[in-house]
Amino acid sequence: MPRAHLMSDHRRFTDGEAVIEVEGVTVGAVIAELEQRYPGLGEMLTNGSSAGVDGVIHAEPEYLAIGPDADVYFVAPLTGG
Amino acid sequence: MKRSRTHVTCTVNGDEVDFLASDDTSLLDALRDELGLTGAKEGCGTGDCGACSILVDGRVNCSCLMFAPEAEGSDIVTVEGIAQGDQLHPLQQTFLEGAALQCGICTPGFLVSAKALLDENPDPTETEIRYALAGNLCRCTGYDKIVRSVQEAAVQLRGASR
Amino acid sequence: MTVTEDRPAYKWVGTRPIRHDGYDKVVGKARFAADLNLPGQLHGVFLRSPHGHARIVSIDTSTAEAMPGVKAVVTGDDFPALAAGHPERDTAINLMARGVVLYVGHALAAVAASTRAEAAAAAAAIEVEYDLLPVILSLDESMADGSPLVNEDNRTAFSGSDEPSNLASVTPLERGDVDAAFEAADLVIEREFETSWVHQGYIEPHACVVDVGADGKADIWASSQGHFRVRSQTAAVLDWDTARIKVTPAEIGGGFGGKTTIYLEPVAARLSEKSGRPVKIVMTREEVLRATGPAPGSKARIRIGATSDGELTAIEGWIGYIVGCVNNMAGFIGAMSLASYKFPNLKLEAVGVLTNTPATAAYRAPSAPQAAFAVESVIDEIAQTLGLDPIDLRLKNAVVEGDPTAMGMPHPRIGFVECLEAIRDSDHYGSPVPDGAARGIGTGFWFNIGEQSSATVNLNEDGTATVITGSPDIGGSRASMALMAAEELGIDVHRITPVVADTESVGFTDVTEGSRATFATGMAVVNACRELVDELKARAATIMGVDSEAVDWIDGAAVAEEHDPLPLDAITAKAKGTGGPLTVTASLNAGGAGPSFAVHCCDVAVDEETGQVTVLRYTTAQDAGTAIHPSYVEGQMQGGTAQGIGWALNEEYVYSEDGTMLNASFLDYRVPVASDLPMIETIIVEVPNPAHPYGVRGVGETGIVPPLATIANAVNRATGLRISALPMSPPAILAALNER
Amino acid sequence: MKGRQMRYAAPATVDEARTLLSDNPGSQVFAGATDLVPQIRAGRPSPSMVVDLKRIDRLTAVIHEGGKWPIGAATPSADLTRNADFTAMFPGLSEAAGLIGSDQIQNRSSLGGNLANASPAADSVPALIANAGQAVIASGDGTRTVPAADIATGPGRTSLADGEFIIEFTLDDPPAGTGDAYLRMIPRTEMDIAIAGAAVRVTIADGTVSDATVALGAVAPTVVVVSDAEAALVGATLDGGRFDDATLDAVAAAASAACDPINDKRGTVAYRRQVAGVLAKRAAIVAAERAQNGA
Repeated sequence: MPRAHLMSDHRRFTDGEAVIEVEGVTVGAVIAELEQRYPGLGEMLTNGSSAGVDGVIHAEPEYLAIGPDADVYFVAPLTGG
Repeated sequence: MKRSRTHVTCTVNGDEVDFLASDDTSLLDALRDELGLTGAKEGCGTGDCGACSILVDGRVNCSCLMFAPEAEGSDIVTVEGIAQGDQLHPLQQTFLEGAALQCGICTPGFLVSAKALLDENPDPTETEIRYALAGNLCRCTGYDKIVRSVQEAAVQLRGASR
Repeated sequence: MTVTEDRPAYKWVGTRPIRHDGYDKVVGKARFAADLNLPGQLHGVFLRSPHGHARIVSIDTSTAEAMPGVKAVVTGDDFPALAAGHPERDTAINLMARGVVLYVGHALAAVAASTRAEAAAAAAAIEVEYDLLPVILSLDESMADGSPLVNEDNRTAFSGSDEPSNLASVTPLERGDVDAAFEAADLVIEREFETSWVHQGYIEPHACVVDVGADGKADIWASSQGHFRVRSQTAAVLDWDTARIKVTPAEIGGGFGGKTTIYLEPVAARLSEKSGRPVKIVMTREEVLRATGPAPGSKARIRIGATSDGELTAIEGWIGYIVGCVNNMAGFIGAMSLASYKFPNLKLEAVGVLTNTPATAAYRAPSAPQAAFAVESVIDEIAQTLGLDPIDLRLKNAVVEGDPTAMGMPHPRIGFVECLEAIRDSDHYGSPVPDGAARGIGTGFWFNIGEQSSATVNLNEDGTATVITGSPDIGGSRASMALMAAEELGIDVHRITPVVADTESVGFTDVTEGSRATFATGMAVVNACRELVDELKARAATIMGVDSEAVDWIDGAAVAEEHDPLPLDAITAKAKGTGGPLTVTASLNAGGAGPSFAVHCCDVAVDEETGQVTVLRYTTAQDAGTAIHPSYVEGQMQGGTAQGIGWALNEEYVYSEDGTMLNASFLDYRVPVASDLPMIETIIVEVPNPAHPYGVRGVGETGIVPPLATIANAVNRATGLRISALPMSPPAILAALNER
Repeated sequence: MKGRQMRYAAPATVDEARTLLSDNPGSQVFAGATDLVPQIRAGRPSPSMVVDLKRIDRLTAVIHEGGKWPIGAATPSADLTRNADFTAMFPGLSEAAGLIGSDQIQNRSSLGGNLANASPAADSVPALIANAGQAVIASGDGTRTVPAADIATGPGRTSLADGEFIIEFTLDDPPAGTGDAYLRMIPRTEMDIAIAGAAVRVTIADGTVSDATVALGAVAPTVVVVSDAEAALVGATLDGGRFDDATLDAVAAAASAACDPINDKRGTVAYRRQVAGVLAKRAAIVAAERAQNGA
């Protein structure tokens, strides 16, 4: 099952849990499932995060397909100079 | 209010030109707006960045600090006048080959200042180059490739004059 | 000098041709935004707030409107109010105050007149009544209990709270158990640090020309790192359809992050719309310093634990970024920039804090220099205290592929160790420290970003090519695009013309920022070229009468058994008869930007009687992945380093108590001049990024990260002073020496 | 700015300049305009007319005759730094002129402007005063001559009356065995305004200082002549060509004590005071070397 890795400020929605196993074939499905379980978290992940999967950071990752054992790291979105 | 304008006659890049300008116009604005020579840039308007550098009677000046009528009778060279026709000045060529420009906004001023330096001192030390160019700010290059390109142009110019 | 991992042999990639846009730039022909003039053009000038924070009771423009030459006057009332939460609401407010001015220099009206002098005179004649509000200028004041609000509009991002706040964001990051680790550590060092705001200092002030026609369509010529963002932000601020706006990128005279947002265009557009004439606005240098940029100032407290043999076991850190008058992401990003070592235990918090100062903007590797200054200073002190070589200590703890980033995700393949080794093995590090000098080491990194890019490659009938992208070229990227296209197509790089096209002539492309142009736009170019090569093989197959599968593309020619190679120009010459024009467009949202690490080494001398620091020698090693055009990679490394040296030594914002910047000129905002710097020696390390077809990482950001600590560490070794506040200006150093 | 357009005039003679000034209330002379133009841009009260002195031959001439140096007040600084005879005789004043901004600025800026602008930080003024420069002023229909030290009376204020302007400076050839030096402190290496500056001139005979002048810039409303530092130098003997530490410490202490600086964006009171002493000491060392080397 994919694992969602949350940054510390996401964890106030999850009673401090940092890694959560979630079903989903896309990052968007993972977020939807997390929102079901932890209301409010989904909005934060959708608007305030990028997702790192297999070492690659994706901006707006909602439709990114993930494997059954994927590690999805929700990280702050980056801008540059 | 009617603005009166002064008639100014001078030589720019080898051509005798004349233009009209209000007395409080900077020479930089007159060159850019009246003569269409936009090579010299305004980076600060206070003489602190050198992007507007031009040669006036062979000497480097900030054109933003000159009143347009001060140009009367003088011989002015801007970056547009450094090349001989299609033949780039060695400084222009070494700047290109040495990647001495990134964004290019400061480049016209540097070329003019460097030309003034090499016209007077054909074999400057690195320190002399750095101080001679201290009135020209570049925020892209850290000056390394500019200084090296001036050094290379100096070598070429000395070789050519031998 | 270059340190390169094994990689394929390239013909064009890695060479140093003269850049395509270079000729125009050395003869004065290159057109920057302020160089453009349109018939009938008016000049726009802003009225800016003289107060640091005030309610606007009334604005009377009647006198100004009646003045000579004046054709239009606008105020905040001329712009739609964007709803709370609208992503461009802060941009809109910063462009033109609505009801409240938030800093000295905040625009609150603008005039278009026949001459700039007339516009300036009219702007000065606008009468404004203000009701003064408290002015908050420092992080401590802003965070104090009961502090007045900097900006009633601000809510702390993702806090879930709808209460106004002076906090922009709070980002905690944590792993392991720092308390236990500090308990077990042989050495724990904790220090506090402070840095000033610094400006990007591009030499070209912001400028635009906007012409709104009677049909409502707007033509914009802008100096911007991203003309598609100019379009989208202008559309949002004016509530216009995007299709009404065409933005043509002028040559851009430096940006460094400071031209990733807009300050002028919607105002010029409204003035043009009202007057029916084109309007040009060019900022003065003073306006640039008072009302654009800067990078956030910061305060940090960093605590690091180590074993006696130099294993770093824990980091606990707090860093506050002073983001200015509106919210931004500085704190989020800063949190992630704090850890480039294998700390098994980590507890970090980064916050963004508002003040009544200009809205801060990105500046090369945003938020990372402040963080690296703090962390690398403490790391250096640990090395000194333990008697370890500063590079050996870092090598022992440097992150490698698979080690977690600060936010937990494993690093992809990175070149930190390779950069450390490159400096360790360099001529500079191997040379004795000169008499009277001292040597410092510092490191830094930046994640880099990908984002969206488009490229169109047209093959012309004679076999030349045009590469069209939407990435404004701020440091030589056109040459890099041409080099990658030359490599793919197998033709001479100077038979390729790289072009940055307007918003109607190329697909959407995100801003040139985060070192993404050569990486992401380069990928789009490569993808387009590869598709073109497939098409060329198909056309060649038609011409040769063979199956397209039988055709290879080798060195710019189609090759099939029993046929003479068919060069590209022979195929393009027959394009009409084989299927029409040869053109391909590729677009993508690039993932996989590779972090770029850098390690710096410098020698300084300190005049202990005046406090003056002189940089005697400087060497930088940075992982470029693959250097497409090494000269411009070196240029990015050198330019970033010089900016970092300025940040370290002399650049700062000096404010009066009422929030007026006192040094708003290039005379007193002291960017380094040529005589301040030595040559900046470069070592390009090439650890290819597996996510890019040529291994590009992007090199623009990282160079500015290490110099702050590198110089501070050298100053420490010269004087024994552990400098905690930047800049290390002569008065600051002398004061510290006096207390030593 | 409002309703009044600034005019430019370039008289060919001093008398023409006098007439222009008296006929045009609110007019002002200029040479380099390196400060004037930015001031006008910044919207400060602009003059009705600017009178360019550079077209008056006498005002841009550098002459050496009869043991005197008349120097046109509008002479660009670069003409002084490039003048080998002048630089050999007044190396400190020459180097001070060579510190007024960039090459671009030095091709415009003048001793007259540097002095009449009355900036406390003007680089050339301490060295001019250390060399006992006299200012010849066009006044009424004639001229008057005063010590250069008497021109500036405070920041931006001078003793020049309306319609008066400086025509030239005169310097006497220094006595044998004289050397001068000017050092200043700026945060960068170029392009800054002095936080502190020190000019020292010494005359040395038989290894003993017979005369000394120490003048400080940027540490008080006007240039400070430090008589205590001068007293410390006069009579000091040089051992191996160098002052002893006690003498140098006394010079530094006297210079620091004479400062009456301000805190501003460029430096603090404490910094200016401390560094003025350092600069005075170092300038004394250089001046003495030059005096002994026949510079």
